[in-house]
Amino acid sequence: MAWRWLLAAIVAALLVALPFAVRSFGYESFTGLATQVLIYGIAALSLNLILGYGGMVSFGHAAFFGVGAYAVGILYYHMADDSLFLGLVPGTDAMLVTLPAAMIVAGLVAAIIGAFSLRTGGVQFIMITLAFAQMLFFLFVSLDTYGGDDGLIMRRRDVLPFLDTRDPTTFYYLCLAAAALWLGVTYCLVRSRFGFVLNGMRQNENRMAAMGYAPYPYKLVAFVIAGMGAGLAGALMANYLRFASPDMLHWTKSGELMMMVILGGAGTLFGPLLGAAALVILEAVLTAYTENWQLPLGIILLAIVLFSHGGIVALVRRFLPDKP
Amino acid sequence: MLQLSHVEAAYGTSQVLFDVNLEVPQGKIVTLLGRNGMGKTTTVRSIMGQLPNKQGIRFDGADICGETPDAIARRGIGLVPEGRIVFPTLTVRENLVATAANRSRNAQGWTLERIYQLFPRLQERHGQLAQTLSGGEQQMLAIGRALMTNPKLLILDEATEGLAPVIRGEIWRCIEALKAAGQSILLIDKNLHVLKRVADYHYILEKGRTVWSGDSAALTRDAETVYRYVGL
Amino acid sequence: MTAPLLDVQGLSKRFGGLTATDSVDLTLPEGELHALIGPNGAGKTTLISQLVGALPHDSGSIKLAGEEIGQLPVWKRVHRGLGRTFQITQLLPDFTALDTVMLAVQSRHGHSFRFFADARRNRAIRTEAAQYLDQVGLAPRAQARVGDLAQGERKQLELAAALAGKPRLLLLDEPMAGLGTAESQQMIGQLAALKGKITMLIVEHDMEAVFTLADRVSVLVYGKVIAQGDVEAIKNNEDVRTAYLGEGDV
Amino acid sequence: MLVLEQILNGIQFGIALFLMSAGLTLIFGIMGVINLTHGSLYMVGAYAAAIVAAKTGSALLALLAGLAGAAVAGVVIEALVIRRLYARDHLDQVLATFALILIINQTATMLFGRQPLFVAMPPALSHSVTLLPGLVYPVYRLVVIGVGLLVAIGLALLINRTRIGMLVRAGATSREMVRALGVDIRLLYTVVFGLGALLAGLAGAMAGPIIAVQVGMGEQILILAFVVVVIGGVGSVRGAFYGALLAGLIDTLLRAFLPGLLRQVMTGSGADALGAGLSSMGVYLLMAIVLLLRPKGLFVKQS
Amino acid sequence: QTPLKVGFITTLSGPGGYLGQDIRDAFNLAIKMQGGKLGGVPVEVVVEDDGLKPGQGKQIADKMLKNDKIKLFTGIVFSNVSGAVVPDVLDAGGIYVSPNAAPSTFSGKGCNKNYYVISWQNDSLHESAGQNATELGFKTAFILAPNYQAGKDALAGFKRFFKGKIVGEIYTKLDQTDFSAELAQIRAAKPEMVFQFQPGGLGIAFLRQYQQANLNTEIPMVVAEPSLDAVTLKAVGDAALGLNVTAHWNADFDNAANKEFMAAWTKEYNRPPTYYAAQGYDTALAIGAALKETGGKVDDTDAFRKAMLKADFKSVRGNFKFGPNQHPVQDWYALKVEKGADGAPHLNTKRKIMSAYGDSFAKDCKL
Ligand SMILES: Nc1ncnc2c1ncn2[C@@H]1O[C@H](COP(=O)(O)OP(=O)(O)OP(=O)(O)O)[C@@H](O)[C@H]1O
Ligand SMILES: Nc1ncnc2c1ncn2[C@@H]1O[C@H](COP(=O)(O)OP(=O)(O)OP(=O)(O)O)[C@@H](O)[C@H]1O
Ligand SMILES: [Mg+2]
Ligand SMILES: [Mg+2]
Repeated sequence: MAWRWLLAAIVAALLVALPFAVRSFGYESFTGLATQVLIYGIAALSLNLILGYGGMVSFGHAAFFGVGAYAVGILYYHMADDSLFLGLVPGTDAMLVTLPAAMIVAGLVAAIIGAFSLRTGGVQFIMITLAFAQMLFFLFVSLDTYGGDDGLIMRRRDVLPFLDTRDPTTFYYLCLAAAALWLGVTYCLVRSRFGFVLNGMRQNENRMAAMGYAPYPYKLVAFVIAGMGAGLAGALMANYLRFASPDMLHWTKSGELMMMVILGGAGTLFGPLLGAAALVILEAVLTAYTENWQLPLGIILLAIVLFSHGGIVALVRRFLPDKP
Repeated sequence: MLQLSHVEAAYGTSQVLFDVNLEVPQGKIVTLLGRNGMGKTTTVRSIMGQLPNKQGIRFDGADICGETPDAIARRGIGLVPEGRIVFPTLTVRENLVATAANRSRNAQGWTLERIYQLFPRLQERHGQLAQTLSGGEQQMLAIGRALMTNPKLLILDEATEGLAPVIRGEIWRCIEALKAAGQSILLIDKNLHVLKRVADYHYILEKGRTVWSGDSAALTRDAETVYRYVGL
Repeated sequence: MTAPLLDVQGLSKRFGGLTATDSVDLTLPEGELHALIGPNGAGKTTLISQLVGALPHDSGSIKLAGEEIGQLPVWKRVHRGLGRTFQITQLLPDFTALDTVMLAVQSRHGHSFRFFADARRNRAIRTEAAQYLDQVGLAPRAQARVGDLAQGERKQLELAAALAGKPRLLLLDEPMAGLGTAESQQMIGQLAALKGKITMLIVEHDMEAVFTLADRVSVLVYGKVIAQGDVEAIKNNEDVRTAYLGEGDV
Repeated sequence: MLVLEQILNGIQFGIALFLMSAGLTLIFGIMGVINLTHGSLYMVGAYAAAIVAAKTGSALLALLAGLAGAAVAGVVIEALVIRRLYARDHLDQVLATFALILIINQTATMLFGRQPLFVAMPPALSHSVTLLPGLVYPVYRLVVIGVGLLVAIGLALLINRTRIGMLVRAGATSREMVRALGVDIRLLYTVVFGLGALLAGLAGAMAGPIIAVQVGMGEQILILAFVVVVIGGVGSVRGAFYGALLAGLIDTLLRAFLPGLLRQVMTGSGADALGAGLSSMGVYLLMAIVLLLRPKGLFVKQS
Repeated sequence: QTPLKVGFITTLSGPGGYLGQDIRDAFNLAIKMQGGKLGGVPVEVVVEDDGLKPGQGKQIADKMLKNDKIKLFTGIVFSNVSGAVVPDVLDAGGIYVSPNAAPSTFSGKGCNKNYYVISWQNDSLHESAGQNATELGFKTAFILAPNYQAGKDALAGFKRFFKGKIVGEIYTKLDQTDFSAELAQIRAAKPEMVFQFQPGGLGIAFLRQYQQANLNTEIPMVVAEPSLDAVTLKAVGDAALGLNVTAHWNADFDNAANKEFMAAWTKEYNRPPTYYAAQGYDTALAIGAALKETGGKVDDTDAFRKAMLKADFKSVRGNFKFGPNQHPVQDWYALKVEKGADGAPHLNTKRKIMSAYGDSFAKDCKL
C-alpha cells in the first residue's frame, strides 16, 4: 500500500509541475495534450463506475459526454446570439453556471436513457445504450441551428471570476482540479455503502435481491452519476476545443471511452486515467511519427490485451510489490 | 486401467494436491473419499487434464500427462462432473447426442433408447432446455451424457448429490449393473454404507494426500480411522 | 390463536404445459421447522422461488404473518422477514466471506444510498457480520475470496448471509447438498440450534437430516402436496415410500 | 405498385443485412464472442473479390476469392488472437478486436491504397426484369434475395440439426465441459469462426458490385448487423433472419414514406429534415422498442 | 536558410482518406517541381492525419503552433475539422489557407483576414450544377442529398440557380448503402432529371444502383464535382456514362499550368488526379506566390495578406482571383462523362457556364 501512495504522490507532483516543465523544454503544447488526457480521464472514470464497478457495459457513454459539450455550446450560442434557448433559457458563458448545467442536463438524459436501458441486461444493454446514443447523435446532426454535423463553434471559452480560462496553463489546472475531484468522488463512491452494493450487483443480482437489495434503483443512480461525470468531461472538452460537434456522441467515441477503461483496467481506481493517457498520448505520438499510425496503435493495444490480463494497472501491479 | 502415482496439482500458486496415489483396475469400482475441500474434485481435474503441471498419471497403459482434456476423454474416460454442468441451452436430447461416441468399441453400446430406458424422466423431458430441468433431472442427464460416450472408465463426481432417495437407489442399481457389465468406475460419493456394498476398493484423501486405502472389508474394519478422515 | 407465520393457499405455477406447483396449500406456525420433500422435479425449488418472489405465481396467495406478500418483489419480501439459501449457490465471487455477510447486515440496517463513508470500515456492521460467520463456523475463512471457497464453505456462507438478514422465516433449499458426511453433521447441528428461534422451511433429499430435524414434513409430488404430517407418519406412508423414499439403504 | 415495390426493396435490403448478420450470429450469438472484426472480414471479402475480378474478369472466381479470402483471414485471426479470448470477458474481446480493426484497415490502406476499387457487375446479372406490369427489378437484387434465403436455411439446419451446431452451442456456455467429453473444441471453434468469416466474405463479395469497396466499409455496416442480431435475439438464426427483414423493411419504408406523411401535417422543409432524422434513427428506435417490450429480443424465450 | 515549416493537417484514414492523400500529394508535387521550394523559399511540410476527428485536428494544431512554432497552415479536408482547428490557428496569430473545406461559417460574417480559401465556397459547387441544369433545358428535377449540413447546402445551392420545378426532394442517411427506396421514388416521380449530392463512397453506391435499376438510360443526371471525382469515376465505371458534371477544374483543361501539372502528376503518381489534387496544387502555388513577395516571411500577416490577395500565380483552373471574403472568384464549367478512345469513361469539358463567379456570402463579409 505504501508504495502505491508514494507512487500516487509522485504522479500528482509531476502533474502539478507539468506546465512549467514542458514550457522549459519547449513542448508547450503538451499542456494541451495533458488537458485532453485529464478530460478524457474524467469521462473514462465515470464510465468505469458503471462498467468496471457496476458491470453495466454501456456502449453509449459518449451520449452524455456530447450532451455536456452541447449544453455548454448551446448556452454560449444563445449568449452570443442574445436569444433564448427554447424561448425560455437565456444563454451564458459563466463557467460556474455552465459546468453544473451541463452535469445536470447530462444527468437528466442519463436518467431517461438509464430508466429504459436498465430494464435489459447483458449484451442487450450494450446495444440499447448504443441505440439511444445513436439517436441522440442523429438528433444533433439534424439540429441546423446548432451547426448540424459541422458542429457548434464557441469563439471564447466560458469565463470564471478571477481566473483567465483562456490561458492554457490555467485551464489545465482547472481540468486537473476537476479530474482530482472526480477521482476523489469515485474513490469515496466505490467504497461507500452504495459502491459496496453496486459492486455486489455486478457479481450476482440474484444474491443481492435475496439479501434485500432492489437492483434497479442502485443501478439507475450509478448510471446517472456516471452520466453526470461524462457531462462534466464533455463540458470541459467543449471549453477546451471551443467547439462541440455530433462526432462527440458518435458510437466510435463511446468505443474510445470503453477502450480507455479496458486498456487502463476496468474496475480499478486509476485504470481509466491511465487508459485515457495511454490512448490519447499514443495517438498523438504515433500520428506525428507516421501516417500509418493505426497499425502500430493496433498492435500495441492488442499486445496489451493479450498479455496484461487486466490492463495497464495489472501490468503496473506486476512490477510493484503488493504489500510493503 | 487408471493409475495415479505421486500426483501433485495446484490452482495458480496454491497447491492443493501433494501426493495422490490410486489405481482403478479394469472392471472394478474404486471410490475416492474425503471431507469437503480435500482435493477429490481436483484429482478428477488432474486426470482429465484440466490442470497443468501433473505427472504420474497413466490410463489404459499410456502416459497421459500433458495431453489436452479432449484427447484424454477420447481415450475413453467419461466424466460426470461435480455440479453436473449440463449444457444449459441445449435440449435434453441434444445434450445426450451432441458428444455421443463409441469409445469402448462396444457392440452393445449405449444408445438414446437405452438411456431413456434407464431414466424415463429424461424421455418425458426430451425437448426441454436443460437449464430448466430440476436439479435431479440434470444429474440424470449428466450421467446419461457420459454414458453416451461409451467410456472405458466412468468417473462420477458426487453423482447422487441432490437426488431423491428413490432415484439414488436407482442410480446405485444402475452402477451395479454397469459393474456387472464390466465397466470400470471411479466414484466419489459420501454414502459410505452403499459404497461399501457396490465398490471394490477405496482411497481416502486428506489435504491432498492419499492417507488410507483398502477394500470394503478393510473399510469396515478400520472404522475408527475412516471416521476420523471422513466423518460418520 | 395467532395467525400462522406463513400461510400459502392455492399456489400454482405453470411452465408451458407443465404444472410445476399445483394449488399448494401450506401453513407454518411460528417456530416450526417444516421439511418439504419430494422427487426430483416435483416443484420444490419452484415453490421456494415463488415464496421469495423470484418467480411470479399464476394463482394463489402467500401471507406472511397475516400480510399478503404475493405481489411484492423479492427484496421487499426480504425486508418483511423472508430469507433464503440457494440450491445452486449464488454468491459474490470477488468479495470475501466477510464482505458478503456485511452486505446482508447492511441491507437490514436500511437503504444503502450513502455515498461517502467507507462501508467496510463500519465497526458495528463488521462485528455483527463476523458473529454470523462465527455462528456457521466460517470465522477462520472470513478474509478468503468467495471464489476460492470450497463447496461446503459456500453452503455455510449462504446460511450465514441468510441469517444475517434476521429472517422470521428461513427457506433453505438443500442446505446439505454437496456437503460431506462430517460437514452435513455440522450443518444439522447448526440448524438444530436455530430450531425454535427461526421458523424454517427446508427442502432436502438427505433423509437423515430431515428425519432428525423436522417437526412436520410435507411431500410434494408433481406439484401437489400428497402427504403431510410428522416424521413417523411420513416414514410409514405407503404413497410416500413408493413415490419418494424407495426401499432399502440409500 | 410503389408500395409493393418499396416492400420488395425493404425485403431485399433486409436480406442483404441478413447476409452480413448471419456470420455475426454464428460468432457473436452462438460462440459468444464479441467480434468487431466482422466488418473487417466483410471488407476482406469485398477486396479479395474485387481484385480477383479485376485480374480475371470472372465473377465466379471473384466470389470464390471473396469467400476464401475472408475465411482464411478469419482462421488466421482466430488462431492468433481470438482463441486466447474465449475464456476472457467480453471487454477484452472488444478491445482486442477493436485493435484488429485498426491493424486490418491500415494494412489494407497500405496494400491497396485509399481509393475505392472498381468492381464490375457480372454482365449476366446486370439487367432488370419485369416482375409484374409496372414493377421492374434488378436481377442482381433478386440474386441477393435468393442467396440470403439459401444461407438462412443452410445455417438454420447447421445450427439446429447437426452435431456441429449442438457442440458450438454447448461450447458457448460450457467450453471446458465440451472438451472434457472428448471434443476438440479448439479445432471446432476455428472451423466455425472460419465459417462465420466466410459468410462475412460472402456478404462483402456480394455487396461489391453495388456499393463502394473501400477501407472502412465494414464499420459502417457492422453496427447495423449487431443491431439486427440483437433485435432478433442473440443466438438465434431465425431471429437474425426476421430481425434483418424487419430492420430492412422499417428502414426502407420509413425512408420512402415518412417524409411524405409528415409533409401532410407540417411544412415541406421541416418535414424533410424531421423525416430524414427519424428514418436515420429508425432501426435504433426499432431496437430500443423491441428490447423494451422483449428484453432478450424477438425470437428468444424470455425468462 | 532554414526551411519555412508549413503545418499540413489533413484526413488520411477512413473512407475519406483519399481526399487528403490527393491534396497532400499535389501540394508536395508543387514543392518538388520547384526544387523543394515555394516561391523561391525552402519549405518543409509537416503532415499529420487528423483521422476526421475535430479534437485530434485541434491537438495537432496546438502542437504545431506551440512546439514547432508553425504559423502557416493548410490541408484540412472536412468542414467539421476546420471548424475546430481554424479558430485556434487564427487566434494564435497564424494563417490558414484552405485547399478544400470552406464552410459558410467562415465565408460570410465570420470571415477573417488571415483565412484564405483556394477551393470554392461550398454552395458555389451546387449553384453551378443548378445553372448547368437550367442551361441544359430541364424543366423538372428530382433532388437528393444526405441529411447533414453540406447536403442541405447542396440542395439549397442547386435550387438557387435551377429555374425549373422540383418534383421531389429527399434527404438520405449519412451512412446509407442501399438506395432502392429512393430509386423507386425517382422512377415514380418521372422527373426530367436528377440532381444528387453523394460524395465519395455514397456516390459510387448511388450511381451503380442507379444503373442497375436501368434509370441511367431513362433519366439523365446532373451533379457537381464532389459526386463524381476522378477516383469515384474509376470505381463506378460505365455506370457514370452520360453524367453531367459541373466543375471548376478538369484534367483536360487546356492551359499551360494544367498541362505542366498533369504531366508532373502522371509521372509521379500512377493514378489520375482528382480535383482535390488540383486544389492542393493551386494552394501550394498561391502560398508560393505570396512567399515570393514577402521573401519567405509569414510573421507580418498584413504583408503576407497583401501578397496573397494578389493571387499572382498561374492556376491550373485558368482564371483565379480572390473575392472580398478571400474566397475564390473563378469560372465554372459543364463536363460530361463519355466513353473515351480507350473504352473507359472519361470526364470531358464541354463549355463554360459561369464566369468569374464568387459566392453568395461575400457580401456579408466586412474586411
Ligand atoms: N478454482 C480454484 N481456485 C483456487 N482454489 C480452488 C479452486 N477450486 C478448488 N480450490 C481449492 O482446492 C481445495 C480442494 O478442492 P476440491 O474441489 O478438489 O475438493 P473436494 O475434495 O472435491 O471437495 P468437495 O467434497 O467439497 O467437492 C479446496 O480447498 C478449494 O478451496
Ligand atoms: N423455467 C422453467 N421452464 C420450464 N420448466 C421449468 C422451469 N423451471 C423448472 N421447470 C420444471 O419444473 C419442474 C419443477 O422444477 P423444480 O426445480 O422446482 O424441482 P425440484 O422439486 O426443486 O427438484 P430437485 O429436487 O431435483 O431440485 C421440473 O420438471 C423442471 O423441469
Ligand atoms: Mg468435489
Ligand atoms: Mg430443487
